[in-house]
Amino acid sequence: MIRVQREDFDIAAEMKALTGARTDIGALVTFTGLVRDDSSAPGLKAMTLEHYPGMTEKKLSEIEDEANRRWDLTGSLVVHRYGRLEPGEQIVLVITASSHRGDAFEAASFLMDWLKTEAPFWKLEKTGDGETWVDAKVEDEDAKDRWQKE
Amino acid sequence: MIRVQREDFDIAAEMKALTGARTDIGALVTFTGLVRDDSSAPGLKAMTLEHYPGMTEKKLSEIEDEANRRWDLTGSLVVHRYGRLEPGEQIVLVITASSHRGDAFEAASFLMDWLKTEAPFWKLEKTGDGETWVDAKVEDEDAKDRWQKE
Amino acid sequence: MKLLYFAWLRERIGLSEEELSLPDGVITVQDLITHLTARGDGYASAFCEPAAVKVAINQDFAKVTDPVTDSDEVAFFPPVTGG
Amino acid sequence: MKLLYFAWLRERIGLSEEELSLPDGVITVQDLITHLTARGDGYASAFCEPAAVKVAINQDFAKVTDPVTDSDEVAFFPPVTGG
Repeated sequence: MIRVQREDFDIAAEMKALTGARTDIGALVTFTGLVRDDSSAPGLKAMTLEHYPGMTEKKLSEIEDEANRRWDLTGSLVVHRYGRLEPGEQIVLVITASSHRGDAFEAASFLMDWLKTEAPFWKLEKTGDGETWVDAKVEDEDAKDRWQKE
Repeated sequence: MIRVQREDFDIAAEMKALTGARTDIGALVTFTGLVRDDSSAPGLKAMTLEHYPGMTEKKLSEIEDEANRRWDLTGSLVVHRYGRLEPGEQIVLVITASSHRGDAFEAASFLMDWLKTEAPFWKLEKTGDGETWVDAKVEDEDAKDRWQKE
Repeated sequence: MKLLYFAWLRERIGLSEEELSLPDGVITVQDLITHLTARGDGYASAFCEPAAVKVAINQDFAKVTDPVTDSDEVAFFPPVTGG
Repeated sequence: MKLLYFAWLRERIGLSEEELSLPDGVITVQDLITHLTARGDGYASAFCEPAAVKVAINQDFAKVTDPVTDSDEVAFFPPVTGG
């Protein structure tokens, strides 16, 4: 399941919704991305996430489908926020459920790597110096590429 | 931080305790292991986890220290339960926090692989047929070994 | 066709979207970029660094050599930075 | 020395722990296993499959060739299955 929303998300509630009363899940992995006040943007006041409604949902669904094709998952969830976010706030949530931990870990890592390079979101950082669009990172392309080689 | 306990754990509360008011964390990964009623033990009624008090805490601390040596983490937590657990119940929780997602994912995966082969826990499964001690898995040794090669 | 602009392309062009009738001689995305660039400084500034501009046709990533038609939704944006 | 048994070793021996004065001639873990095996059927059954038995000395994994002393805590158990 995928969701694009302005509101915050509740990880515990999302995990519960994904597992329900099932007893065939052995491993649950969650990834939460937070707004980080890092050294490259000192004094980050806020970040605004712009996205491409329609294409965002389409790409996230494709990425989730691909993860489910590659790994044996009993469930998966991707939630991505947009709009204005402050340091420490939650941006993105990925949850993967599987019988085995290897599948859950790899699928979650894959989902994040693909989402970083394929989902149409753009970050505008606001600091004391003004506003700057965040540059894409070469490392993110590299992180995505490692899934192609396999 | 590591904890060995009979009681259940609250993932959301543990995540919050680990992050607090920090704004330098960009990535939070959680792994939750659940009691799974798999096909090799049909009709699993319960599982009893025995452990070696003292050595358990010692090994978990060593494993956590090793993860913090290998990766750049802003925080980590390992909680492992013992005693009687029913299908669907939580057994183990690993949380890793880092500035970057790669470190958080790898450290969490490493912690689970090492814990599986190094922490002195033993599972006794109770089914309709009686009680059986779970056998160690060769895959778990292999999963641990991949961290040695790097 | 429907044109969409995101992030700093949107800011430089001063529009988030607009309708355009497929101009004569525009076959590919590259032709469209050339056409838009000639429309004014905002467009010229948005498209001045080709490597920094990504394009999607009907919500799928596309190349500048791909053809465009009058019924397409064509979006221009910088490399994505979500997650 | 203090001896600890876990999981099915504990069940077969019928004890979770016991005190033992280091017996004459016992230098290594292997000597200790040989000594214990001779004590009765429970012990013999617990140690009958050497590959299935792990040992820890003072809460660190050890080998059967490692030496033991009278002040050691020595634990015997199957391969671990936690997580």
